[in-house]
Amino acid sequence: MPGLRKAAPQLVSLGVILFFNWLAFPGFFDLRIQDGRLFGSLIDVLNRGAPVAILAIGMTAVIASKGVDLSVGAVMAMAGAVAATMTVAGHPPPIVLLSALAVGVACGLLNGLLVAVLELQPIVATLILMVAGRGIAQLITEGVIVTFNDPGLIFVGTGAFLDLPMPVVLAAALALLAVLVVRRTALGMLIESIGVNRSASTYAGINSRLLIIIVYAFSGFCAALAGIIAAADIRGADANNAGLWLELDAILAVVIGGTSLLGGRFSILMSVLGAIIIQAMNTGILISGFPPEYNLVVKACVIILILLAQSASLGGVAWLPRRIPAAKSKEA
Amino acid sequence: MSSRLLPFYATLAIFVLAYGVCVFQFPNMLSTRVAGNLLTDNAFLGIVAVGMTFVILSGGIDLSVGAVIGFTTVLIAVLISWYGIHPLAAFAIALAISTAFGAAMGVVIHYLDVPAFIVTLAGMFLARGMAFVITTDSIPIRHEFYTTLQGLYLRLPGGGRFTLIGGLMVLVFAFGIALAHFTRFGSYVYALGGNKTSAELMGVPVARTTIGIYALSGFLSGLAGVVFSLYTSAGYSLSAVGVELDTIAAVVIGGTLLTGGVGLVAGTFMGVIIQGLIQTYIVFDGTLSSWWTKIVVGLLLFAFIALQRLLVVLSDRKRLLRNTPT
Amino acid sequence: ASLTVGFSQIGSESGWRAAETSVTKQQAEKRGVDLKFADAQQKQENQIKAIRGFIAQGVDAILVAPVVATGWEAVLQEAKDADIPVMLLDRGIDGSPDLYMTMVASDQVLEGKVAGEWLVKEAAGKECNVVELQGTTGSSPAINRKKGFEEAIAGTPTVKIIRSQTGDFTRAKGKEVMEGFLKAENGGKNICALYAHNDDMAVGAIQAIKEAGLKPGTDIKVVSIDAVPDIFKAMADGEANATVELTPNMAGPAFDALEKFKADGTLPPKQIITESKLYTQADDPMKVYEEKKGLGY
Amino acid sequence: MSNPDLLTARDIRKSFVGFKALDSVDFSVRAGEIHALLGENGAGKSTLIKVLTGVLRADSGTFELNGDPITVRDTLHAQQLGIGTVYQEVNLLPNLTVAENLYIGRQPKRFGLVDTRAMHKMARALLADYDIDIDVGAQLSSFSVAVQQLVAIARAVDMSGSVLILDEPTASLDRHEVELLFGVLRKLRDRGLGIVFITHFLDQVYAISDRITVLRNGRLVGTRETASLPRVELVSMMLGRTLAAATEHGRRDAPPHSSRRIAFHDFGRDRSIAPFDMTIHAGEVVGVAGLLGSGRTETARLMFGIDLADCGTIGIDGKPVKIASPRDAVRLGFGLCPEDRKADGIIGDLSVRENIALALQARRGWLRRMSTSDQTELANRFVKALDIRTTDIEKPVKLLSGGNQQKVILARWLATSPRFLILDEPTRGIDVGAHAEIIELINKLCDEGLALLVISSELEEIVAYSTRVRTLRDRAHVGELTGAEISTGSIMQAIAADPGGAK
Ligand SMILES: Nc1ncnc2c1ncn2[C@@H]1O[C@H](COP(=O)(O)OP(=O)(O)OP(=O)(O)O)[C@@H](O)[C@H]1O
Ligand SMILES: Nc1ncnc2c1ncn2[C@@H]1O[C@H](COP(=O)(O)OP(=O)(O)OP(=O)(O)O)[C@@H](O)[C@H]1O
Ligand SMILES: [Mg+2]
Ligand SMILES: [Mg+2]
Repeated sequence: MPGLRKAAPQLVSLGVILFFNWLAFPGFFDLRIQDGRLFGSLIDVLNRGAPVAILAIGMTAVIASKGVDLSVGAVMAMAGAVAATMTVAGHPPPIVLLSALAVGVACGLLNGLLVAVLELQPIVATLILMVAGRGIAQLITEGVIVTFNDPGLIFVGTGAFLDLPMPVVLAAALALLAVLVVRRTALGMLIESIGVNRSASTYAGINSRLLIIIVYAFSGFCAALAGIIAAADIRGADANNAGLWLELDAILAVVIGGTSLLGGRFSILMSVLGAIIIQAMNTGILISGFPPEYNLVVKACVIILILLAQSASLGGVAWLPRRIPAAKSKEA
Repeated sequence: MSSRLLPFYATLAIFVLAYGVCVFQFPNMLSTRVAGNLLTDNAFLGIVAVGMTFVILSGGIDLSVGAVIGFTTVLIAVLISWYGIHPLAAFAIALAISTAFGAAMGVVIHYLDVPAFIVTLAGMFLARGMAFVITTDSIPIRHEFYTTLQGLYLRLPGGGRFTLIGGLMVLVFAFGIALAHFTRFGSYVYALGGNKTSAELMGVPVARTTIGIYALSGFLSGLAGVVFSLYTSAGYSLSAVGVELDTIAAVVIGGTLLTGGVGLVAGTFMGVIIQGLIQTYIVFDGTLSSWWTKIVVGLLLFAFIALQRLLVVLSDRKRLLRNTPT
Repeated sequence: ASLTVGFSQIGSESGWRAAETSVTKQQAEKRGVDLKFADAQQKQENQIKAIRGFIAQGVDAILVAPVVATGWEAVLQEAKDADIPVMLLDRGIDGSPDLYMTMVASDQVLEGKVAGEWLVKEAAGKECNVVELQGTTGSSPAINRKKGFEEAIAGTPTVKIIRSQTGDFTRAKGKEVMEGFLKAENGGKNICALYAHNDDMAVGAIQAIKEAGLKPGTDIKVVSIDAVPDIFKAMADGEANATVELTPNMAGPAFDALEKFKADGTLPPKQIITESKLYTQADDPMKVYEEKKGLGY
Repeated sequence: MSNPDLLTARDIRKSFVGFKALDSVDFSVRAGEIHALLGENGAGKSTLIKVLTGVLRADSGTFELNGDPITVRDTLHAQQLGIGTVYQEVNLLPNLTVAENLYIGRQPKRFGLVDTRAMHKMARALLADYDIDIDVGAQLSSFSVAVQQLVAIARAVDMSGSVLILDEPTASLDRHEVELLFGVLRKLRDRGLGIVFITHFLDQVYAISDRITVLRNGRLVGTRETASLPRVELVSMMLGRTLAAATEHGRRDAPPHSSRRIAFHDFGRDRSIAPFDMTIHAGEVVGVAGLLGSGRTETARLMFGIDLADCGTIGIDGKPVKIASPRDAVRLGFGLCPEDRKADGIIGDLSVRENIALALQARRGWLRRMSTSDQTELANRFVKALDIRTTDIEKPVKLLSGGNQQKVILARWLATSPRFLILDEPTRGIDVGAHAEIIELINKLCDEGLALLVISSELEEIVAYSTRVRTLRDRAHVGELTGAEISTGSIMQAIAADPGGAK
């Protein structure tokens, strides 16, 4: 597990953001039980951050393999649309959930095939589904918000388990599961290996094609789960807006978590932390009472500050002498 | 040399083929009007795409371009309409700011070693946010100078127009091609994209080049903003949302690799025109619902890229056999 | 010969927009008009491209739902030069009225005003703190509906907006932002009413209010704009109080005007303003819901 | 006739996290001399070069050029000072043309724009000195490593106003090219340049250098006149011990042909390598010799399933098998140390431990993970067995010196206990000590029953361990030498037989 020292810049960033939130709203840390679940701004941060955290889990694996998945937002919309229309058509929740997740996995497989077999550049390969996927989602819902009332499905979005909101529980469970799978098997090392040097990995006998497909399929699965949660949360599938631009948030979360966009070393838990940082900032903006015109400026400034902190802690700030990365001088 | 030009020829061939198919289906599409529209309507996209090509060739990415366009239109409109500044002066101010903005991102990317993706994402938030802060209203620009500029076009036989902004795009492409292939700066850009460490060891001025590249992209985004404001005679904080993705797609369709180091500015021109063609085709078709529009755009995108890959792979194979060196 | 009409739609960003598209298609079909549809994916540049494309195709008329008021003069001048009449839907443009034949639109400021007046009446002189869910920052409905509402409550110092944030016109953001409001305003106890720039955000916010343990419609009054079916269901359940209708049938009057013009050259009035009708719980919401369900919202 | 010192470095110190790569090193090169810089893998040679040329900043120390103190800001500055450098590993830009690589940053201009025509003309003239006649407008990546290496050298030579530094330039060159290079170097020396030359080939050192400086573990051992330094003493200066005479290996006899064998029959690929037959028995070392571009690497790639054969069969111990990917090959107990270790060998960001465990792990499948302690144990074992110089096994492998990276890849395959190992230029960039160790290792491995196919440009080395030698020419297997036939002379004759076939 990454040492606390390695996570220091992120933890400090989170702390500072939470502190400012508290300044803006003294009741920020208040918690109480409401209708059998914890209630409070802190819980909101976790609850609202859950979909992005889930996306970030999948995205981490993709980025570690030197890829990127722009389609996750559209896949969220598709999964939500499938879940909602099937529910409205009267299918039982287990079937609905499985189908929606299957749609996500199928999308991921498609991305994976484009990247691993056709060898398209990941950004382009997934851009295709990013554009077309939302269209497909709208085709499924015919452009309307499909509202449903099935308690089973709604539970996924607004229910509680051990007083915690379901999205938080699901995100946490997925994160733990993913970490276990990745670190208790050799998957993590093999993915990192492919991300650093695919050619050498193939020479070493790694089935890099299959692994890449698996990684994208996993990202599709995560996106579908996030999509189901998003739909269940508002009791409706909003194909037009569900997951819109969330791919950028997910990538941002991964980068804030310290995984390089160039592939290789990754940490799922750190990406989840990155997602929480982003949401803490968003929630802070909401309760700060600033006019909405300032939202983006504030967001930009916070991101820049976090990156500065991170860069400084890595000794990256070298203003005066020209910096030639000693570590890189041997490596392409 | 031929290996460099290969994706370009592939793209060109695909374009000709696609245009042929379009004309076969809608004979009206073979007109100077459509051709003129392709240039005029995609002028701002083409101009940012030139900047984006340099960025991507160097192995980076610039997500801020759409927001910078939006910001520039607002700034220009406010300067002209609220402060009564002459448009030319407003253009100069806007271009200076957008260039400085790009350069600043370049500085952060190089000296703090933060990925371009994230820096320019923050840049996108910042530029769009600053536009909101200035004003959220859409501001019309009424100035004689604008009317004059808009009135400058060549009427082509058949009713088409070769407009000032269309011409400007063509000029920018010519400039971009010269810069990429006939200057030292151009070779530095390719060098950075090929291998930054090697480039550094070979004495390429990495800092200067990186900052220059993002400044160029900022400048061209600003110029695209100027064009956009001429195109619409207005400034609006929400204009050009999502243009960064269209631009990246255009560059990539044009055969440039996102990993950097490989690609041609001329290819980007084809990419822009192909995207315009896809949209024109959809408008001429006129039966696609909102969602089918998205699906079809996605499918066509895929078709183009897959076809291009196929052509490149096929001829690459042939070439390897010939080009076996000693 | 039947008419060929090009329709440049903004996109499909909301249920209301989808309804407008499908109503337009229905209206065209009913009249035997050959409708060429182009979705601009929220981008003005795409709308301009589409209009230019329509001109190049030589359509008989063009319908445009402009995404923003500015920036149309050049392209509409081209249409005019090509003798193609243009009709604007939803909103007017900033520019000479000569550029278009007519405009069918609602009065967005009035919509906000109607909502505001309803609330002022409902509050009946009592203290009422309002939270506002704005539309997408910078979009004209967001700007105008805010303006109209503020005008309506301006004369009533007891009714005031205490918090205002953007909910991007979406249900999800509406819910998220409302959650923030509720926390920040003493668990919602300080809030007397919610004003949302569209119904979708209101529906999301209603869920947030319920999850906070309050009763929407009673503890916090809910007024919004658009009159999409889901809000009528909420009104029937007593969870929403009022909505202002924005009719999706903008194309009908436009086609009427066009047909008249083609028949005998009658020029329609420059502005056809649709009604901004207020619906409250007293208007048999369930019935309206059933009526509206099939319209493609 | 002692020329004045041209470039001098005094008391240079450079530490990386945790250890000293250079510890108070003095070094100087005179005008008109060729100065060999020698030392084991990881001794700090490349680090010294990087410090001299501004890639790395020394922690302390002073530099003088022509007697004037200087501070080299960066590589560009070094070039401006007239110091031309070829760094270890080809450090050029594969996506640029040959001409652009030669002239980047100093392209000829006409009307403010780069004059491509003139540049190509200059490039052709420049390369003619090295007997290279290629399309200088083609991408560098379309040429072999050797050509790329020569281009890098030509570039550095052309840029060196006063000092030329070459860090293992001859690693991928064959005899002919080395001779050409030496000719150029002698010419430059006579013109008064100071040349620093790093290599692990002692023959080359004696053939060309005037003085020798030896580093060991980051410290200066000494600087001596080449003429007065016996080879044995040089080796002991480098290693800090004397090397057993083991390098002077006698030829090995072929082992009795066992039933354990790998047989390729009629194996080939259109336009890549003509179909060939080859049977390798357990305990045998088959050397592969050929000129650059003769198809040696292609043979290896084909055998290992990287390129797919379009004809032929493979049999292991008489049973037919299929190889459609490296994965299949690994599963059958094959291993391959590739020629280009940076691109196809090391996983730079992963640790030494992970790099060593990688192939074994890949073969076990992702479900059966080797525990970290097993990996550590494995890595430690091989670090010790192969004497891999690293501060610890968690160090990213890209931070190791070139020769040690090579050993890590070798360890990766040995860890899988392969039955058949293909080594493509295994001793490239490896120091004399390790060289001897690797040859010894090869011999030991085949005593243990491993079948080996070794590709090498060093004929002495091939002679030293091969039981048979396969010779290649023009992408076809043209002959085989066995037993007493094997000698450098006979191999030379076989691979160059057709005068029109290769340069
Ligand atoms: N950036 C770095 N960080 C940490 N250690 C490094 C770094 N670069 C080099 N080293 C270490 O410094 C030592 C000297 O390396 P150097 O590359 O100079 O060796 P060398 O003499 O050139 O060896 P070779 O003959 O194998 O090329 C090695 O142990 C290497 O692992
Ligand atoms: N991808 C490629 N593109 C162009 N030429 C290639 C490519 N791969 C190999 N070649 C060329 O094919 C020729 C034969 O290659 P191969 O590597 O088999 O030769 P070799 O005998 O191993 O020589 P070397 O000693 O250089 O490794 C080489 O000259 C090489 O440059
Ligand atoms: Mg070295
Ligand atoms: Mg080879």
